[in-house]
Amino acid sequence: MSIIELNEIYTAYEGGDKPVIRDLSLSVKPGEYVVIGGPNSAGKTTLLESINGLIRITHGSATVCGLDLRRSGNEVRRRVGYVIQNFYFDPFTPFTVEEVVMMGRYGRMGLLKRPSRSDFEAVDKAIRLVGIEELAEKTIGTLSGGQQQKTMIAHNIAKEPEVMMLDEPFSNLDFNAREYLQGIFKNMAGNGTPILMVSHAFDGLPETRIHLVVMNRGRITYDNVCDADEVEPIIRDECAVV
Amino acid sequence: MSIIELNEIYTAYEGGDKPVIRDLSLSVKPGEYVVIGGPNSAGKTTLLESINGLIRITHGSATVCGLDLRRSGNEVRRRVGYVIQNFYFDPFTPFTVEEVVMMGRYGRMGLLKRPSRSDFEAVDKAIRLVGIEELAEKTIGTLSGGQQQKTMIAHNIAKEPEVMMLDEPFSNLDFNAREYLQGIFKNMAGNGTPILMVSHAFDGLPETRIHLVVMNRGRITYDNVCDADEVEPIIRDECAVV
Amino acid sequence: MFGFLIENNVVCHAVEAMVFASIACGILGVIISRMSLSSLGFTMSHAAFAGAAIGMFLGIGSQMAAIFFSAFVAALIGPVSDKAKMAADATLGVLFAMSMAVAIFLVSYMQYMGRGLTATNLLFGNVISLYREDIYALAAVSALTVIFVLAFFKEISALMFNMKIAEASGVRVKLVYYILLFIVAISVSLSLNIVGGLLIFVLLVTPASIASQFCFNVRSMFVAAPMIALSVSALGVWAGFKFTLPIAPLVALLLTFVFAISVILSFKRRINYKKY
Amino acid sequence: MFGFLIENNVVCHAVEAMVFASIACGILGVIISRMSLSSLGFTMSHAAFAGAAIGMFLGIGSQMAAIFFSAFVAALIGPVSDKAKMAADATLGVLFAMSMAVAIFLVSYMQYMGRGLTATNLLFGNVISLYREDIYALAAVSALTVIFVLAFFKEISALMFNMKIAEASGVRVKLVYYILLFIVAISVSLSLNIVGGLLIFVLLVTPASIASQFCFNVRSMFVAAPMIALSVSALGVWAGFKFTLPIAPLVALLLTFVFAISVILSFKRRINYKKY
Amino acid sequence: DQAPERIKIVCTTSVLMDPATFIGGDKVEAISIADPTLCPHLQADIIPNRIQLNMDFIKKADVFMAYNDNNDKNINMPAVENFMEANGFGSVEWRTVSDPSRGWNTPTTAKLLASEVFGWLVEEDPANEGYYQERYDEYVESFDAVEPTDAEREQLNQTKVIVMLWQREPVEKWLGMEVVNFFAPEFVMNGTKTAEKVVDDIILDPEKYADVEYVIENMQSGELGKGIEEALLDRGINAERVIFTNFPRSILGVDTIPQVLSYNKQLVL
Ligand SMILES: Nc1ncnc2c1ncn2[C@@H]1O[C@H](COP(=O)(O)OP(=O)(O)OP(=O)(O)O)[C@@H](O)[C@H]1O
Ligand SMILES: Nc1ncnc2c1ncn2[C@@H]1O[C@H](COP(=O)(O)OP(=O)(O)OP(=O)(O)O)[C@@H](O)[C@H]1O
Ligand SMILES: [Mg+2]
Ligand SMILES: [Mg+2]
Ligand SMILES: [Zn+2]
Repeated sequence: MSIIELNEIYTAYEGGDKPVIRDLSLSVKPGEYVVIGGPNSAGKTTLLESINGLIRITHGSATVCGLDLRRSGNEVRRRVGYVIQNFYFDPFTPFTVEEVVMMGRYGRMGLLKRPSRSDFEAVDKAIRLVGIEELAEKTIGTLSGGQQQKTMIAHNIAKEPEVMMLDEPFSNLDFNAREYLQGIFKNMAGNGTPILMVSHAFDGLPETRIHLVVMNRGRITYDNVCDADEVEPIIRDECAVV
Repeated sequence: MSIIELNEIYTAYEGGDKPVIRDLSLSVKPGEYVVIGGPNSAGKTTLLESINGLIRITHGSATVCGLDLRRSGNEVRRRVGYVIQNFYFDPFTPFTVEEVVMMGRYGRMGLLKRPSRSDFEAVDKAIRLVGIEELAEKTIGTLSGGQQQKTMIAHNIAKEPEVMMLDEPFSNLDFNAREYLQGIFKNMAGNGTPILMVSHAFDGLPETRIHLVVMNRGRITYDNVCDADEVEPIIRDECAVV
Repeated sequence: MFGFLIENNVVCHAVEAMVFASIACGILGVIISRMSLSSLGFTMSHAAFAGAAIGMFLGIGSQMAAIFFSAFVAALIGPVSDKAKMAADATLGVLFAMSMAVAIFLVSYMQYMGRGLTATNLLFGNVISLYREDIYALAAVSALTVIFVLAFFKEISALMFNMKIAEASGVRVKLVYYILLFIVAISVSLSLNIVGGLLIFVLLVTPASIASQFCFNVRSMFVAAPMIALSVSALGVWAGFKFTLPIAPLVALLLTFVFAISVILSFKRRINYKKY
Repeated sequence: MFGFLIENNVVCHAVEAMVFASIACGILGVIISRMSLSSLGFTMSHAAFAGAAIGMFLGIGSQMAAIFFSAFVAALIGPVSDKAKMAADATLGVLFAMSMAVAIFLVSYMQYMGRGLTATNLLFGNVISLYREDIYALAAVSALTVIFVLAFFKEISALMFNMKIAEASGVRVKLVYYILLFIVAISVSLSLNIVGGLLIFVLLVTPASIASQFCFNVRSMFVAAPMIALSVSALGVWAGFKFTLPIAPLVALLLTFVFAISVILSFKRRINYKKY
Repeated sequence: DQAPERIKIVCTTSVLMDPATFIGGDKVEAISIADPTLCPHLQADIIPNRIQLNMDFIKKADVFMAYNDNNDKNINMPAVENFMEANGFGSVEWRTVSDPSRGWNTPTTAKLLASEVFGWLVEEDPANEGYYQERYDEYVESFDAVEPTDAEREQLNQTKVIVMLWQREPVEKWLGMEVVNFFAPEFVMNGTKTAEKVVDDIILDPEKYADVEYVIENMQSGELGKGIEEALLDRGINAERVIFTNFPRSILGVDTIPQVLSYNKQLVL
């Protein structure tokens, strides 16, 4: 059974003049490692935000984690991790890395609940997994770009999501971090959590079968399984066509 | 003669507990293509911002474009292009791409001057060069991450800087844009404008001699000329040591 | 509360009022300053004013009308900001101007129709004219404020961090934001009623600004701001009675002074010239 | 200006005052709403009060003292925000509370010491009572405001876009920011003097908020906001005289009404359900 | 220290404080708590401080005097009552003037006010009636000193003015000036007397205003009359705008009601 099932969806921005996602269908199964490629402005970010309901779909139907997206958007967001593409934290943002990582779990904890032991454990584990132990007490605004990126990844790992969506998660990371985190995501997929990764850099892809989705102008132009080393050529090919 | 000349500089952040750049010296000559690599939090962004005076150096001396950085920080910033690493524009930012690109020239125009014909020409040229003609009238907040990145690059190209500093300029760009822009930067270097590029991805480096600077913990650990295909191995090597 | 310590009940009630107001406003102030809502106090005080004018105009109780209209304005802040895609600051500005217009219009109308002048006395309390019941009411407002902030601490801090990231993590951002603005506005307007305008305005902005000079973390601000508010206002009350100086402006000036000192001493701008 | 059209000089001056105030405030409003400075209007109005109180206390002219103290407060906004690393909104809150405290302190204390109070009423103007010279002064303030904004349009828009990017491009961010805040505050306080508080408060926030419902671009806002201010206030002045209603609250209510309508009609939230 | 306790009097405004202080002489001490000329926000924050600064005085006060106009009823009296009751100092018994709509800005009305205050003092302290009577007589006489002299009266009788409604009575009845027209805020008299309407009338019939010398404002009503003055000047009528006040201490050095009246009178001489 699919964990994400999009059926001819359309998505338009508030104030936008035409839909950005058009007539798009997609199905993702547990444990899949999905790479979403395509040129700039193809609609990749919009697709991810349509999947977790941050942007409302205007037509079509969508089921995520067994929930009807239109009705249970918030519940979906509690279960789906999402590392956003662009963020900026001013230097005086008054939150430490540890607090920010804990915030990943705030949605799923539910109202009026305080972090429990298991929450602290998940946070600790995520911080250790991503390797930012020595930053835990620092405030996020005083970190380097890559450190902030790692914090946001830890925030989503701590969430223990049923689906992990990543929008160019490696853009600020050094070699070591990139390769190391690719491994972690591969493991997550291996444990059944599908990964949806938007990226423009594919040199460090894990050696698994990859569900490759290529988008262009709001539509999917390629949707098939391939090997890691085929990803780049296929995308280049698809994008060259246009 | 060097266009950038740093002499045992130290840089500390306001409120920071220790200097982030320590005892760093660097010399960049006209036309050099400088790649600055190194692990996350090495101090790469801080180095760039020390060079254009966005952060004050606490010790040492620095000359950029023949100007004493400590005295003429603003004049230096008028002449040095700088594509920042992280930015976020909310969807309702009330400025069009064309306006944002024009803003690259605001500093050099000087107070009380309005954009002249040559300013408009430079803006047009930059927009065409980066290939965002059809976005010119759109507001920057409604663009995709890659389109925003291109706008910021055009903003700095329009500035016609004497030094171009780029902090992970390709992080949101697709293959085509990346390769195309690498070509543009190579040309700029060829025309005498030194390029200082901070990056973690080196697959598309131009086929010129590269002045490679590797940083770690606020110091330079490698500073030498090499070929494009040596960059990645050298950095991996340098970073593995630590 | 301090009855056993301070025999003079005027002084005693004033001290108690300051304690409760300092705690509640100090805590709310941290939220307010992070979310750029510093005009909240002012807007709510004028909403109450407008409500009272409406009440008098319609011949219903102006106290009740003031509370209703304040609640109405408080309830508008969130949805209007959201629908109009504006910063809450701008919404507060618009609502402030509206409230003031309603108040001035009705007041001048009634004044010249010979129907009473203003209702300011009904709206603004006074720390030295408090019944024991006022203190209980203020204690209740403070306690509810503290409880609200504690109960929704997760959600409030997520909003203070980053709305989009909070929403993506499954926090009901809009709902919490609306409730937050509503509760903050209501607490402010109830405290105004008891303690008076100036004290509330100053306790909402200045202690949090002082705390932000020394605290880098929101948790420490939530502790420091009320403590600063508390100690400075305790000093102010003592000095006010001791030297017969007006309490509210004295506390405000003391806080401003502490703010000035702390900006000068703040670590935030300190540059470390050490080389290691 | 409109003397040849409107014979009654009361009406004529009111119309002229509204024209100038609408243009200046409409334009400043765009800057103010983008920079979250909506509390500037009442901070400056209370700075004027505090100044007057200081003047009375020291026995010097309260009008001059009001202008000096306003200028002093205006000059503090930028540097304090910068040194304290606070949003200008929070600085305005602190300065507002301080001004109010100074005013109240001095007034209460003077009264206590048996010294009288002069008429602070006369610190604030009224559109229906203006001399030709007042109109010239207002025209001058408006013209200077417009000239200032035009002259520094580049720098102001760069600041409104993004401070860091502006600084990196070589704009003298701090200097321009300080000057901007100072000039905006001074224009506001000079106009307050002539036109009165409520009109200034509302003209500063509401037209810009209305414009932002329909304009996506800052240039169009700079045109639309004064035009909206102008047309609504012209209607307000006409209706005020026609039906003998107080002009300032009438204009404020009309603007609020137009704001409500435009939020409902705004394109900003409209979702396009077309499929192509 | 041997001196007998003075009677402590709390007045709402300086209007009552002046006669109370004068007539009471060294037998009384009086304070006032409100200011007539401030913006409402500040007023709402100032009164509490006034009360606080005079806390011990108010708490032990013997007499509370109020004019009982709208301002008193809505702001000043409740503020004092609240303070007393909340702190258990007892409830306030106000002495209020018999006709709050009667002004005090002519010697006649001011004397009526003085006689009421005198009555209250005697009621409170019958033992010293003689003393109060003496002081009262002296106070009343001080109004005679501000009455216009014959020469002044003759001049005033020939002076034409346009006046703010709230100052019409003293201008017409006391100073005997000729009121050509008067003006008032929007809601008064269905808006037929706004400055705008007066200017319309000036435009329609400038002759009628040919000899107007003064446009008289009332300080406590804010600025209303600038346009009228200008309309006259524009038509070559050399009028001057002057600002009358109603409250002692609203102008430096003008501390008593007689001084207020004298100040107003001097403005138009
Ligand atoms: N505003 C700040 N205040 C205090 N410390 C800071 C601030 N900004 C950065 N730092 C610290 O300076 C160090 C260097 O940061 P910098 O951003 O220069 O690294 P970087 O080499 O660019 O890393 P990355 O590859 O992750 O972008 C980091 O340890 C960071 O925590
Ligand atoms: N807030 C918005 N309002 C209107 N249009 C928007 C908005 N955000 C994005 N768009 C438009 O939607 C289209 C798709 O944007 P999206 O961010 O999904 O692209 P993307 O595939 O993620 O590109 P990139 O690789 O550059 O990140 C773009 O044309 C963009 O202009
Ligand atoms: Mg994207
Ligand atoms: Mg960096
Ligand atoms: Zn006020």
